[in-house]
Amino acid sequence: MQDLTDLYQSVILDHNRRPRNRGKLPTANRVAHGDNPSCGDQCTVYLRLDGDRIGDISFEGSGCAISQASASLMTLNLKGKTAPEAETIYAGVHELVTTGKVDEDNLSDLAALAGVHQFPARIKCATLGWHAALNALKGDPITATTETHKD
Amino acid sequence: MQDLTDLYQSVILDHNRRPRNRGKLPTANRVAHGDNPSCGDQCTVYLRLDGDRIGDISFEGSGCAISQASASLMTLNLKGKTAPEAETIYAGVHELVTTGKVDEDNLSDLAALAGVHQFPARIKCATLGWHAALNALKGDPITATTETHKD
Amino acid sequence: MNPPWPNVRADFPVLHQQVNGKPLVYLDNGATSQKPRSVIDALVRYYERDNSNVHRGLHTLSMRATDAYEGARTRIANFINAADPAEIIFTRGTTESINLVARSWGHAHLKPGDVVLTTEFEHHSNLVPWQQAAKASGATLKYVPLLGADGEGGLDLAALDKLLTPQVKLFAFTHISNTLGTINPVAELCRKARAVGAVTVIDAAQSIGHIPLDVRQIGCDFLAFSGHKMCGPTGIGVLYGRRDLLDQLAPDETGGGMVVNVSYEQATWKPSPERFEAGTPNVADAIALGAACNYLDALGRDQIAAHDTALVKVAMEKLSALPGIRIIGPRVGAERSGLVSFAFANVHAHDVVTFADEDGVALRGGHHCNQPLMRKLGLTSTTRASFYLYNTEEEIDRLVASLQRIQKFFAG
Amino acid sequence: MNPPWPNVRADFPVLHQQVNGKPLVYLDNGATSQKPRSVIDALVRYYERDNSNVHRGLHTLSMRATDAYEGARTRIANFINAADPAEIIFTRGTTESINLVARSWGHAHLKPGDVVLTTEFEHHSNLVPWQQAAKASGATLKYVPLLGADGEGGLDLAALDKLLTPQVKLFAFTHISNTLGTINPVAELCRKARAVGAVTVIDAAQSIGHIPLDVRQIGCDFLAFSGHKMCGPTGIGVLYGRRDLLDQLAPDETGGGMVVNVSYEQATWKPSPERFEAGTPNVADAIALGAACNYLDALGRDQIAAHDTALVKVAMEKLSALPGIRIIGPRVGAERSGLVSFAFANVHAHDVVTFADEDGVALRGGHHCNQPLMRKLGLTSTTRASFYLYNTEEEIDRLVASLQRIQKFFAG
Ligand SMILES: Cc1ncc(COP(=O)(O)O)c(C=O)c1O
Ligand SMILES: Cc1ncc(COP(=O)(O)O)c(C=O)c1O
Repeated sequence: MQDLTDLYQSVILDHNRRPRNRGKLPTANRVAHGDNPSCGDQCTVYLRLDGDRIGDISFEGSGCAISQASASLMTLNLKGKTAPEAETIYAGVHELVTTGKVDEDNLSDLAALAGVHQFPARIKCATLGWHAALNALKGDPITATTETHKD
Repeated sequence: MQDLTDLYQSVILDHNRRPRNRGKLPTANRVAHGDNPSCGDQCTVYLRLDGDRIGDISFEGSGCAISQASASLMTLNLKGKTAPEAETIYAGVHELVTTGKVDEDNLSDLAALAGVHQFPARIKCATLGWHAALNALKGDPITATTETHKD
Repeated sequence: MNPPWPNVRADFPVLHQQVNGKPLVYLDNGATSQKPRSVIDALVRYYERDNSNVHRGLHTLSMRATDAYEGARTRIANFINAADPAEIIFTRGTTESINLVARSWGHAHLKPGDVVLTTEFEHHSNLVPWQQAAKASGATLKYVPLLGADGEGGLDLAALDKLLTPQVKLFAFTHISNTLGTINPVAELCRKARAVGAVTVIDAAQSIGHIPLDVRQIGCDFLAFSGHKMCGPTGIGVLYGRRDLLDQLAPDETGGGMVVNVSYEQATWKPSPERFEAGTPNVADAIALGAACNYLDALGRDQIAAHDTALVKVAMEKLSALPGIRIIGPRVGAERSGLVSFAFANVHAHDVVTFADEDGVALRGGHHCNQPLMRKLGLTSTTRASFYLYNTEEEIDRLVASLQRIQKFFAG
Repeated sequence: MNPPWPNVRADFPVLHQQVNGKPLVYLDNGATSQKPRSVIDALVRYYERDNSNVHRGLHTLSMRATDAYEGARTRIANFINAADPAEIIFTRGTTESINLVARSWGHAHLKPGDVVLTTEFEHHSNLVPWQQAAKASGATLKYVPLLGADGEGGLDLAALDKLLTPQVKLFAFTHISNTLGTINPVAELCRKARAVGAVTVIDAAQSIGHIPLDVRQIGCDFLAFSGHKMCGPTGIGVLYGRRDLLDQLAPDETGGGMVVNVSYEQATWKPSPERFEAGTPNVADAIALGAACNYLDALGRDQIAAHDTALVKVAMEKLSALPGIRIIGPRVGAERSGLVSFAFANVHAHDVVTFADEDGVALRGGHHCNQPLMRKLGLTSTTRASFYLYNTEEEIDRLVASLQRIQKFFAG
């Protein structure tokens, strides 16, 4: 096993302790829910689409430090983005948590998630909030469950 | 394993080759069927009760040499007997095929079945016809299946 | 507090390894137990010497395999004091056993207006099958409440008395809760159920390998357990059923081995246990389960229970001293089985498990297949340490030290 | 005619023993195969090193167990060329796999007026479940006839074309007959069934370990097999199902591990394969089944098939020379799988088996879970010799010599 500090970097711990944009978003016009049935983690993402851009975004839910921090980071990174931009960012996150490769300049603080790739059982934790956000963007009210995804 | 000639004594071979009282009994007033579901052996016993005695008895069916010979021997030994007498004779047969002990004078030719006790898988074969006969005597038309009996 | 059998740990090969550079401390026995050498050897011996299909064979290997398989059935009947080996049906495990009753018995006996009773703290495997049986039949599923904000009060027996109306056709409950550690008064529950004519089903998954268990003394109608939680292999379990009930029951699965006569039009069934064991059974694992019974009885199930109890008492005392910990189930000092479930305010169970694993300590974190109970207690997950015959007090100290490190890291 | 792999017999510990003072000749492979050392070792290694519950665990042993279990699923998907590991559901064996489809699919899709089609020579495990599904739904069960007084003509394909109306919702058939040795043209049967919109279910119990098998080339919807007939352990088998069909299917059993959300009122299901694997799965045996796939592929399934074929050809020739023998299934020289079933006019199959056993030769005698077929052929039982990769021509000679002795004894 790799050193746990790779997984629990200070960015992660910080976002876990003080999650950003946590709570219901009163002005939301989109909402989607994500489930990680293997471990019981849950995440609801609220977002307000202003035209084709995410005007505001928040999350609620419960789960491990990785899932909470990743959802918190997600809100910071998706605000102001269009759906295609969000997809691109998630593609980078997915690459990151599955391979650990940090080669995109624009990943910035998300690079803290790189340690996840050494803990395959935690990849689902790191992607839960993202799946819910992408579903909300698609206007897909169906619950995202990490079991149907190959990650 | 004991020598097979213990199991397949000449009496058994003889009764297998030339079964006595085989075939339907036109005058029968009782009939019962026996099944050995593990191996597919079947036996139907026909008997005519004259008062409380077995006036005549026959069997039909298919099965291994042990089951055929035992059914054939059964017809010879039960003819003329009352139900209680038949029960007593069967008790001796049961003792014989499960323990190999031949201590009853009146077992006579049935002693040929003693070898069966060394082949526990064949005990059901040796008792199939007897179960059917006892059921017929009781007027019990239900199929005797050796699986419900502890032997 | 060390196991009362000298060198018992030497019987379990898996225990003697390093995990992340530390000696393994296996405290996930509630999920599955480890296997002694004698059980592993039973598997090897079977495959190396006797392997053959059972029942319909007359050659030497087949007769040996049949004798060993039926011998295992008799051994298990004896292990739980069943009246008759025909009352022992081999299944894959607790879950399949309960499904068998829920489907076969439920289909034959449940109708609209009937009530199926269970409790608020059942494992999903003793809950969802009853939801399905109720749905299929139009019966209503009701729950006996759990007392206490931390579930420390056990079953609400007064509420049970009110719930136990003549409409109740079946009462299914766990012997030991896999999440709370609560030990239900099973004989008393069976007595109460019988008084209203309800059939009883006991989930013995957590009790079978841990305490002496006598189905006739308990007075249950059905009882389900898994081999893998009692030193046996995976893939084998048991449904115990009272003979008279089993003989009335229709088969659940059909196929080879459970039929008397088959024509192109119809089929007739053998009596129990064959009726409920369609197809080639799990011969090797059934035989190894018999070996597990031998192993446990050689140690003594009363002694195993005493060791479990001693360990959990120490663990409760030491864990209670950790700041911010919430322990669910019976309070320190109260009767409970050899497991303890807890939550920290600021560290999620999965992070606890990951950190403990770095220290070589194997724990389980999550909802423990008890989602409705978690919700009732206002939790999403707990961390569970579950003990067994080979655990030591030193291992509890390793657990506590690891938890202290975790708290420090996340307080950081 | 000896196995094309030097020393392959050394891989199978069970073969190296005396039975009744004679070296064992194991010719009961149709009932179950023997296990190579590598499969036994996979079990031992799992229990000695990795044993833990799967799926919901985050500690090292649990992650190792999960990886090995899911790795076995992927290995088996690859073994039968399934498109997706999620199409592989672990069951206890062929019988349970077929019951799962008959119940879940049957319950959802069959209604009065529908036809379920099967053949006149199915194993009870691929017959009785369809009788039950038809009975439960009001559908009609029909049989594709078998041609020839000895069943030598195979399926009546002209009759099949007539039977395959749009009312046929499902067509279940065996790949290889365990009694006749007939190899069905499965790809053709699937094509015909698909043309009328019928779902296909293949019983691959006798083919899986013996010939190369590719579900996508065959084009079936469901396929069932058992591990124990393909060098794997008892207690594990597979239901292959096309992903789109599985995702529409309701679960058969419910409980832990297959649910997403559970409340006291209701539950929702995970997708396949978890949806169909309630409770703790048979982890160890699934992993060992993966090892069996590796073993068979290392030898080469085409080579195994060739060896089977060569053995059965020799056996057919030598057996045909015995006076008074009646061989059922395809004639000498025709394509057939590596087993042969025969009957003597004057010696019952059970007596044959008992005598052969005295010579160390393990055979099977009886109805082979094919009662209606036996009746159709005017038989009550046959003796079956079934070959596998480790059998030799010398063993066939031992068989023939034993049969000669038997005939002599009973001719007396
Ligand atoms: C053709 C066929 N189908 C089904 C089965 C049933 O397999 P199992 O008993 O492993 O469930 C068998 C083997 O007995 C078989 O030969
Ligand atoms: C109380 C309880 N019931 C049922 C089960 C289910 O047992 P299995 O998964 O072996 O079927 C378990 C274990 O997971 C349990 O702890």
